[in-house]
Amino acid sequence: MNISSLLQYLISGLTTGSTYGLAALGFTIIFNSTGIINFAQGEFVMLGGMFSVFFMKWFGLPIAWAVLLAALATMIAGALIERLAIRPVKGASPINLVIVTIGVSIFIRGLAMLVWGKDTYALPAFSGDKPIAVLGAAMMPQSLWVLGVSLAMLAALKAFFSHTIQGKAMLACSFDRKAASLMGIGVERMVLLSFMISALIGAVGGAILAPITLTSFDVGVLLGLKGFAACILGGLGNPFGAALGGLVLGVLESLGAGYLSSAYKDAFAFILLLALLFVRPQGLFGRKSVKRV
Amino acid sequence: MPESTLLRCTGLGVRFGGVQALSQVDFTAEKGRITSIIGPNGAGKTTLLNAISGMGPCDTGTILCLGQDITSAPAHLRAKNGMVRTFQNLEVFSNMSVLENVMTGCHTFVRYSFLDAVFKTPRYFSGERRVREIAEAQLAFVGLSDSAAIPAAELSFGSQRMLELARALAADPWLLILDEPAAGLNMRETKALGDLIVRMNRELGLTIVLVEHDMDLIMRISHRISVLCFGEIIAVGSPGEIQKNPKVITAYLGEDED
Amino acid sequence: MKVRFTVVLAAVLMAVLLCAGRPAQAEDTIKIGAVLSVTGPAAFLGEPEKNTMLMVQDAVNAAGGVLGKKLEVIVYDDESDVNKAVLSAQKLIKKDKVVAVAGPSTSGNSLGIMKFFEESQVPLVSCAASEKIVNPVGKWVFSVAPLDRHAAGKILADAAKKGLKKLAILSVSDGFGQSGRAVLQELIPAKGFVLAADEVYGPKDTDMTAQLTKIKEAAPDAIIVWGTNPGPAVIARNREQLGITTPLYVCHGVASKKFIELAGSAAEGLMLPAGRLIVADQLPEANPLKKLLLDYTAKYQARYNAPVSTFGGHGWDSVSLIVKAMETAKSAKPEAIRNALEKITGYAGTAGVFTYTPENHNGLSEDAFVMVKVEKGDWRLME
Amino acid sequence: MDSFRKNLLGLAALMALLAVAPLLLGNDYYLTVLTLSAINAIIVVGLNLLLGHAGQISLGHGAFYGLAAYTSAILTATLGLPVFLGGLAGVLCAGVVALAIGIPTLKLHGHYLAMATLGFGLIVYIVFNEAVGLTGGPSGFTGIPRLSLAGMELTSDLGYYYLCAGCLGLVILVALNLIDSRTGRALRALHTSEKAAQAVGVDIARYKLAVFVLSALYAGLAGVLYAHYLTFIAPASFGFLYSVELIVMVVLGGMSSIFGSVAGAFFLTALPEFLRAFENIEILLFGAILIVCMIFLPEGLAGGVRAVRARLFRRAKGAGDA
Repeated sequence: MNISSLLQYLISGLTTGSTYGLAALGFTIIFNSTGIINFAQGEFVMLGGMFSVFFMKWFGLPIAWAVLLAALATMIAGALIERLAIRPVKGASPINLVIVTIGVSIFIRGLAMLVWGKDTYALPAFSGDKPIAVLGAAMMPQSLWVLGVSLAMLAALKAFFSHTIQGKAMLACSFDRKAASLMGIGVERMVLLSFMISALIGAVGGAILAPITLTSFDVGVLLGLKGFAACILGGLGNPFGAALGGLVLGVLESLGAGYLSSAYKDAFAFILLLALLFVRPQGLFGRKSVKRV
Repeated sequence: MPESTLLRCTGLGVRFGGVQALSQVDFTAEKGRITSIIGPNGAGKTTLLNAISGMGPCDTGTILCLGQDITSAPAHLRAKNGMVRTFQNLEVFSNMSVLENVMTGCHTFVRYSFLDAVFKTPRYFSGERRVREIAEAQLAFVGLSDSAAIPAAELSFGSQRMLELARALAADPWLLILDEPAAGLNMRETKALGDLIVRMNRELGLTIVLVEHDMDLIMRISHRISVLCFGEIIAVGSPGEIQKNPKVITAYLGEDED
Repeated sequence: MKVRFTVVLAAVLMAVLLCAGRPAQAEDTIKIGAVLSVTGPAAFLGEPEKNTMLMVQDAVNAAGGVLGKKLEVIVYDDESDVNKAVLSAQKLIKKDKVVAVAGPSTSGNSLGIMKFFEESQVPLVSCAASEKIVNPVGKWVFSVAPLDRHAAGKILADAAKKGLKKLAILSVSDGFGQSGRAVLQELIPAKGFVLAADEVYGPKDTDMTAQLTKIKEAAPDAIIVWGTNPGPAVIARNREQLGITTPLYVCHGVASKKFIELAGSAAEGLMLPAGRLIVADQLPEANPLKKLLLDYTAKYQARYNAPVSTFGGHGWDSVSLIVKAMETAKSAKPEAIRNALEKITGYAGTAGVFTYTPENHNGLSEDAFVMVKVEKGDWRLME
Repeated sequence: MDSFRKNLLGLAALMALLAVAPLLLGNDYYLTVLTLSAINAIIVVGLNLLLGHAGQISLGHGAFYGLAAYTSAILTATLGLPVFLGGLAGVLCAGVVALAIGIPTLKLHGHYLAMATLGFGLIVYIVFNEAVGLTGGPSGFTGIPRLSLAGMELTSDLGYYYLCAGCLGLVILVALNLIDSRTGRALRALHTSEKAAQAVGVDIARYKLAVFVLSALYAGLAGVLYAHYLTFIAPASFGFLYSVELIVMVVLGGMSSIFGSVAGAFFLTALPEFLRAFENIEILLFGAILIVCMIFLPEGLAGGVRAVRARLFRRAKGAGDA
């Protein structure tokens, strides 16, 4: 076995994996406050990338401003979605809510296609295209950005949930909505906030990924799918599990492509995911739910 | 084991993570008797019922039912063999009518095959007729005949409790395990429930294991009482003995006025 | 209560069905149909094709129409989905009663709907490149896109000229990549090359360094990438990242400016076989296609304010060939159009010079492609 | 027995409607839409049992649909078996795979179950794409023979449509009879409370598996009908998005009603045809319609019809009182 190849597979897997992890993080936030899987999560990532590209193109903004504005715009989109599509169905069964999010994701994708067309776009890398050599393997500076920003976002989330009143309130909602609302927590506001936060995470993810993965109106489908898988792998509801689940999934795919067969790499990753679920039905880091009877 | 012992648990132990929920619990239910389990909140009463009915873990010990070791039997088999329970938090089938709820109770003993159902054979029709008769009789027994056709979710809380009882009775049990059946009922309803339990015991000859917080009810209808405290049995005896037991009084002091 | 519900359901369905049956229109137009992947993953094919077809339709009508009647091209979007393609084809044949159909854009969809045209005896002129469409020859099915075999042959000829021996392929796992991969797997050993590695990537994959690392270990003389945007652009970037200097061929599937835009500096030096359209201005004046290609480019850019691609050219060729067949047959009957199509020789289209025979329903040759190289962010004719 | 008669009447009405529908059509094209709708409806009836009645989600039914289609295609086109046998093998294959995959999978709950079935669907989809020698890969499998019955090939589209409609009727009847029996009650019981179902002696693992296999068999039947109708299949028809679409059909139609789900299948299959006129905004409208339906019809089309009827009934009653 060639060490520099192995290292290359790992780097490649971690880069792809952090894209999954970023999508998975957003899933977790909304899942925690509403108990639903938001199938439109991938569209937030898409919006982040596409908005960044177009703020750069339309207004000729420097990239930092474009990304910032893109995150803001996506956050507004997240809030609008919650207001217009999620809130009117509150109280419905989870499966209905999931269908609503599917509808939302189709709608956003359709809108993005109409506005921005069907082309793929590239965003310039934040700090150059010169690869960094590590023990015979090569790494793009953007990959460091992705890993770094992912970690920073995780840390920020951790701080948010354990040190701010809003964060604690949101966590309370995730444990017991009724109790939380009895304690005077505005559950509706928390849901709104969770959509905005996960839109923000998705958008930032989409923007920092765009230089590596390129972006187009339909990148959200795959990211949504892999993000969901990462979430489950890590254990639903646990942000760290989600992020780690993403990395594990990415590395598995990359190793699968490198050592087994590139044609079956996704199948390989999913087979391992299924095997894990059969042994640990609550994912890697999930809490076992104990329902009182 | 004497003939009269229907259920005998010896040395039951259950751990949840770092918490020992039950340790070395011995518990017996005599045939044809009402045996109650009382104890302060968090004593492990529901954990014990779950272990007995097979719906919760049981790490150590054995459970014998009519002399047979059922410690590792799945819950549905225990039910099939006559051990039927109700739940502290109501578990009625909200997607069915009241009658259908009770009909579901007959699941194990009125049988016809999948194909009988699909082809609507005479076996199906006669089976369904029997199920319906049994269900209607049980609804009449608990006094819910008038509500047979309405959706179960529309019943009042107290009636849903009665519905659970009817459903359990429809399963043709020998041993009926009731987990806090009076929780949430008012005084009048609790009284009626007590009468009903006594009738089930006397008229239908059912052995009953009862977990309850309502001490008036417990003292009125129980034949024997076991007291559970912090996962251990601290006393066993008749209602009169339990009321005088100093250990029990200490355990309840300041915790439960009743 | 279910009875009543069913009655209501019946009423609703009935109303829907009745609304659906709209009256046919007057018969002073000649209707031809098109099934194109205007949306979905293959939209990069279908959209320019649709645009071009409508452009051709307007041009024909501006010049007096066909056989004295107005030409109408009815375009249905199959959303890159074979089910929708089947529905669209059925709709064109049965509802709109068109005399000929252009498209579909993709090989899979073409293969999926071909038999309906044999059954209903309406000519189909596919815009897709798979060999299976015209081999074996179906009586009613033609194609205007140069075959994958031609593109692969062109690449291998160039590799032979450069003395490259060991070749690696990296193809996308969709219909397009599969078709190219199969041809390469056949031709590489047949023409005396060694197949050093054979890797695959998913159509939506965003990082192909794993595959490239594996290929790098096999140390080939050249890598052939078979896919459509954006995959090959990502591969070009990954290749640059990994510092691989092995020559890279990409296939004709990326022959648009978009590829260079996406791959950026990583595109420099990459080679590919492409239709002459993208290097029309570099063609010698004597080339019979030059005027047509420049004309098409100018008109398309003026009307849609978007760059041309060779795929749009397939739209031009398919509709023009059908029109040409109607004119030579002096009839707009499906049977007549088919027979005339089969007799077309030396017709200059955007993809090359078309010559159909009863044995050859593709009409193009390897000559439809020229080798092109990316230099300073633009295409450059190699020979 | 009362409900049995109602079910039969409802089914008879539906079948009559399906029988006359082709005669009302402006042209033959809509027959294709109807046939595909009926095929989708067959899977959706099975999914309704699984999701609506037993409360178990599956995002992998496209895989069973595809497995049966490919099995039958390979057996008939590649190996030359009679279509009838190939079809039977296809349906059985879907059932056997469901049995094997169901045993470990159905232990999972909620989103984990969704993920596991989704993962299974993706794996099967990848195999369809990559096992080129067997399946023809992404560009599809051509040359599947049309269905033949007793030596007679079913060539007319109308005949094929009636076959599919007949299968749909049969499948609905089985489902309705099943719901109205101890099996159906056990399924609905484990939907609301697994504990309480166990408490009355329902072997929940067995019932979950049984309904999962049954719904896979339905999907298999649909897959066989589909393969021998189009005579061409490609992996794209059996992917993740198709599985999700099936779930949407069930929920949009109404989870608690078989007839509702059938309506959902017809509605969602035909909807794009009516949105065609809007071209580029078609997909936008599709998404918007989904959202609006879920906001205003939380219990699906069936629930909507129920609500309207209840209101009319109440008004009529009110008028009578006054």
